[in-house]
Amino acid sequence: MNRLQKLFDTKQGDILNIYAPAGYPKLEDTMSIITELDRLGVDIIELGMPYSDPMADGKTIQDSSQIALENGMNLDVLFQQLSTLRENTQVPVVLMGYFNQLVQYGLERFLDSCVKVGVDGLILPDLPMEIYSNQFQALFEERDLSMSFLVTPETSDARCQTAAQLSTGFLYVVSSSSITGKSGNLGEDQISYFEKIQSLLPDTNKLIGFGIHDQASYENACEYANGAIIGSAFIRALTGDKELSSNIEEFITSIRP
Amino acid sequence: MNRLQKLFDTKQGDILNIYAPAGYPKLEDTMSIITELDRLGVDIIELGMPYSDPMADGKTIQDSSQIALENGMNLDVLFQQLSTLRENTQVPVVLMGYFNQLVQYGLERFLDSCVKVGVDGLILPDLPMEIYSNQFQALFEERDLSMSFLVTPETSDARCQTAAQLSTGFLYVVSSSSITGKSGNLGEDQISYFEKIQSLLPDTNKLIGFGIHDQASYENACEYANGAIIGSAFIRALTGDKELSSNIEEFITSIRP
Amino acid sequence: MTYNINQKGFYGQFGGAYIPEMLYSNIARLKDSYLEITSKASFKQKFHALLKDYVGRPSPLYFAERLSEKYECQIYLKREDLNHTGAHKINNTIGQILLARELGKTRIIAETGAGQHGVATATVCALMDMECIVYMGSVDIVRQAANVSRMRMLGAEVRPAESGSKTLKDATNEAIRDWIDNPVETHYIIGSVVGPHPYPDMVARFQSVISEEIRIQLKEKIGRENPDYIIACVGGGSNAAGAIYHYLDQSDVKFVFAEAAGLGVETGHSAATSILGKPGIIHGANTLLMQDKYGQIIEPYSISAGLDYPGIGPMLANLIHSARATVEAITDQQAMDAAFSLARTEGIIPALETAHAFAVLERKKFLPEDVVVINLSGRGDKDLPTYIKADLAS
Amino acid sequence: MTYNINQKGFYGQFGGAYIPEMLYSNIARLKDSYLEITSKASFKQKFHALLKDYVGRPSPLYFAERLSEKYECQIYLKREDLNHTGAHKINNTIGQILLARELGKTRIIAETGAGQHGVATATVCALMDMECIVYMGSVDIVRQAANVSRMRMLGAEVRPAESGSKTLKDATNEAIRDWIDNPVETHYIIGSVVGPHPYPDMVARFQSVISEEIRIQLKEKIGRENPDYIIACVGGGSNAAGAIYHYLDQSDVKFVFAEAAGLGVETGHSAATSILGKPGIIHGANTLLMQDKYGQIIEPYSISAGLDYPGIGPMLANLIHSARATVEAITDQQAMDAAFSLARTEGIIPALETAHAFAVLERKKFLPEDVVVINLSGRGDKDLPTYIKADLAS
Ligand SMILES: Cc1ncc(COP(=O)(O)O)c(C=O)c1O
Ligand SMILES: Cc1ncc(COP(=O)(O)O)c(C=O)c1O
Repeated sequence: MNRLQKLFDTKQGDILNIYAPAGYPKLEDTMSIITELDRLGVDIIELGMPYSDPMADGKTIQDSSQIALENGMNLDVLFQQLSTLRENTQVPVVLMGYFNQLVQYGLERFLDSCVKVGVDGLILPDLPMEIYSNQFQALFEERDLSMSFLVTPETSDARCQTAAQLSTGFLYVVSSSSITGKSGNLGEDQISYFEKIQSLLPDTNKLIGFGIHDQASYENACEYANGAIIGSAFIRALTGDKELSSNIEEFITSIRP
Repeated sequence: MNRLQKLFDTKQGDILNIYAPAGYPKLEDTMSIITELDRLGVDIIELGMPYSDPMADGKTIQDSSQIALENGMNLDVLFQQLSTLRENTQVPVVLMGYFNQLVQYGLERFLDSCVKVGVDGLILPDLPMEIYSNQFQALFEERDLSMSFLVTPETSDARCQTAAQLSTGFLYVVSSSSITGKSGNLGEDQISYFEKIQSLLPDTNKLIGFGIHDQASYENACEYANGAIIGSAFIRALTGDKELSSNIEEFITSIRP
Repeated sequence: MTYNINQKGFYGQFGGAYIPEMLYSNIARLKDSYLEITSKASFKQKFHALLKDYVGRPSPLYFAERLSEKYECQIYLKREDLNHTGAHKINNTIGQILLARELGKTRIIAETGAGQHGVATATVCALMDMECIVYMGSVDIVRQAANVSRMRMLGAEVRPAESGSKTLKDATNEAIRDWIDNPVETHYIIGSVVGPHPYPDMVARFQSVISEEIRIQLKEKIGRENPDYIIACVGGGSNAAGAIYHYLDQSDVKFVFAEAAGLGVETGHSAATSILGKPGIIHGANTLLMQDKYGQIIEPYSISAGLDYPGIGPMLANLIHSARATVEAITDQQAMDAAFSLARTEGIIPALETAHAFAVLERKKFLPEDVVVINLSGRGDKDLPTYIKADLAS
Repeated sequence: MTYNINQKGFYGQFGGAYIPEMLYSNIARLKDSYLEITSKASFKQKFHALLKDYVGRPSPLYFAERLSEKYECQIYLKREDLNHTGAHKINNTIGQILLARELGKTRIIAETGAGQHGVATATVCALMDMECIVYMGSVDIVRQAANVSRMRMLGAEVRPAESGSKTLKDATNEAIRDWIDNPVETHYIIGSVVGPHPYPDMVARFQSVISEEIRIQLKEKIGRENPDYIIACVGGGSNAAGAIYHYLDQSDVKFVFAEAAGLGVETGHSAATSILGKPGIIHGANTLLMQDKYGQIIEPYSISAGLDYPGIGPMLANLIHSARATVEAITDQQAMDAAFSLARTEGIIPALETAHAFAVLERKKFLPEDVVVINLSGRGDKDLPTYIKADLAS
């Protein structure tokens, strides 16, 4: 059982998952951000592996990815940076990225590196469930690496169930059919969608993502799932007008005062 | 018998016909130019009736026509200016213009005005011989007005003969298949063309025009015809750096020293 | 009564060949040989093969569903815009270049207004490897810059005409002068049904492929050859002549010509020849002509370079004079609006010239069953800068 | 062995649908219904009627006499440049807009490089009265300004893509994001045989009208359906796919694809995907892709906006990978020279993309009896500023 699964064994609500792009704002910031988030009690850290063409992500993530790439971030550097991860913290860490990155790096080599540095799971938005279950699921399971799939308001019930079944970390519940980075309050449609997912998959660990950006939206999401994921709002906070660690602290305490 | 016919009755060679646009360079210059040319012994004056779209003429004539029109020249003004023509001079005067000018003015009205002021003939380069002989010849003859048609190196022998027959002033022998205003010396082709015309029409009064611009080309032309017509070169001389009459005198004496 | 040309080269009182002697032998040779050459089987075969495989004929006759709904009648568009080089002009240049070869000519001159005829001429000259000089008013060189680039890329020399209004009329004057200067080896490809006989008839015959196709296509689509209306814009009149040619003597087919009113017929900035003109001679033909009382040609104005001409083909002058055809004068603004409306309704951006024809739809009331054929004489790529400027201004 | 798509949406190892869940239901619905919808008689009837009367099909197959002499073989040009809007792209957009209507969609998005697909999409949206948003790299907006004007005049909104190389790839990313944001009422009309299954197959089928016509036309002209060579330029690969579709399994017909070498394959400023690329995933498909060892997509470069793409359609990747097709990498300069040569030899100004295909003639040696079909995918009006600049510079 990896750290992610252990977390959900012990905590069933108000889980806060923060997304941060590796190597951003500065190349060397990756570990500092992880450490700081851990210190502030964040439950899960989703580390973005910057990609040139992140088609499932919005402008904020795309821009930060671009900067991270220009900073020199790549998978070799990332695993190097993460080599001390477990010397400092036991917070669950999942990597988020695009499937082509794994293919070119070598899929097994990539998974082995994850295990070696202590990464607990993966989110690969453009890897279809069918291909995963047919070709790769065993490789993940062998290594006790979690996988998380996404569901959206357009996902059929049957497909939600498959996603839940294949997701060994948590199910990523996309709050609305929209790219990360949009923000607004929950509408009726969204609430009935969350309720549907809840009644369809009462026993699945679920985190709501996309559009969560402040205390209100975070708390709102927590009512309908085990917790929420914050990405773009956190990225924007990272380049606030204070020092990095103060920017982070200010943001996290604004979410969970 | 009009003045033009009388001229050829008495003079068979070295005839100098000078073309001048009416109303150019200044609107009031028309009569001064005629008087001056007469004084200098020019044999025929061909007065251009400025036209907006003189398609048979080159750039020099077109530009001067444009200026004359801008000066306010039109057929009413022209006949007004010419009303004193025969008080001052008996030099043969022919009007050169485009057929549409006559059509709009009223053809008979136009011919009557010519007679009234003492114009002797016409050159209408875009009036085809066929239309002239079918529809208008009688009107000209009734009024003792001469007509001159053009022949070119491309004109067939038969057609040259028709042109000669219909031309009651002189036959206008176009020196080369080129727009007025070009100048150069006679080539072999031109000489054999002139010789052909000469042997085909030994008894016709012929003036060579197009490209005659100095003493040499004038004298050259006179070898093959009764004389020559100078247009563009004279127009260019009109705006020389002296007074109008001096410019004219200088040019004419350069042709016939 | 026939509306076609007579033996002497006249349509009623209009037409003829009022040309200087320097052009006589060329024009005479054309007049004497054009019917013989163009009716030879070998000529026809080459002409039609090129129209099919090179030009892309037959051009479709497209039932414009949304436009028909909007104007409550049955509107068909004859798609000359789909021809190679983008307008009807190429039908004529293909014919004339083949004729020029038969006549042994090696050098081609042309005048152009919108540049479509210049491009069409440059195109066939490249195809036949002939020297090509195109005269174009310097004003038109600016407002139809894209077509100037095309001509140059095709290897033609574009010579600016700087006289008069520096537009189509003046380019024609320059071309005629060039021909006078170079009578032996040069053929002058006139771009419309204007000029001395036999040009109006010759060009109309080459363009008549348009109405020949309309007959067949309408028969196929609605079971009868004759529409109720044919609408076309008129500069010189070649696209109109082509679209009506086979219907001249079919009195149930009504012709509506769209002329360029420019800023308005009464403003002094107009090219509405048939309304403002009187019979007179231009470029060798007796026709309707914008002129002052002394016969001086009045400089026309239209936003559209292809309609900016003070005359009109003698065939059309006769049709209008004898009330066989009616004319609508369309302002710059009305043409512009019609172009945007066609673009947004049918996804077709017409030439600015052609847009004048579409503006007629706003003027006339049709019956729901009326079959209206509009000759879509050209596409609007060349006019994009003008359209965009107008769009920004509004 | 078949070179066509298999049940799972793959051509050999290439293809598939690597898409985020947010796109899943749209793509699944397309995949499950596109064959059914497009094979209905009513769909076919509408599709072919529009291709005929609106697009102007069949496009001619023109025997290029002077070009054939120059290159000592039998060259036929498939004239997609004569289609409405000026390129092959419209074949696909007509098909997809009809499909979108069947699916009940009301809003259309598209990406575009050269602007031809954007114009073709804006055109069918005007025709069908649908909202239209076109994403276009901001670099391409500048170098294909004429097409931007056309799209706007047709009522489309052109949204600049400012990320990455600001070209076609980035415009595609933006369009995908828009679709993720608006999954219900929007259909995404992809402009080439790229993207997740079923797009490559769907677009290839709509474009296959090209090879369907070539077969009939060649048979008519030379008595046999199969040419010896088919040459086409390849950006995403849709015009190539259309031109070869019915010949995929005819091993006597050789395929030659022209890729954009930009400043040269080895210069780092190139878009020669098949030479510089390795298998990888872009825009939802596994295909040949220009990428670094970490799978980061390399920004491509070509003077031609329509070839400036780091991937290639999976069908073509498979043909190249299995040596069924060969590839020639053509530099900017070679393409430019080929465009001028075609203009001066045949009177046809090709699109800059298409010019790459013509440059192949300078590379390969053909036998005098070889029948070579070149797919003339588009006309060059949009590229005139580039051509003229190059001409002045030389
Ligand atoms: C598209 C188009 N339509 C019409 C015209 C007007 O000419 P015509 O009246 O001879 O058809 C032009 C002239 O350039 C043109 O380009
Ligand atoms: C004329 C033309 N040809 C070719 C292409 C390249 O696209 P594809 O490879 O999909 O045919 C484009 C793209 O815009 C184009 O406009």
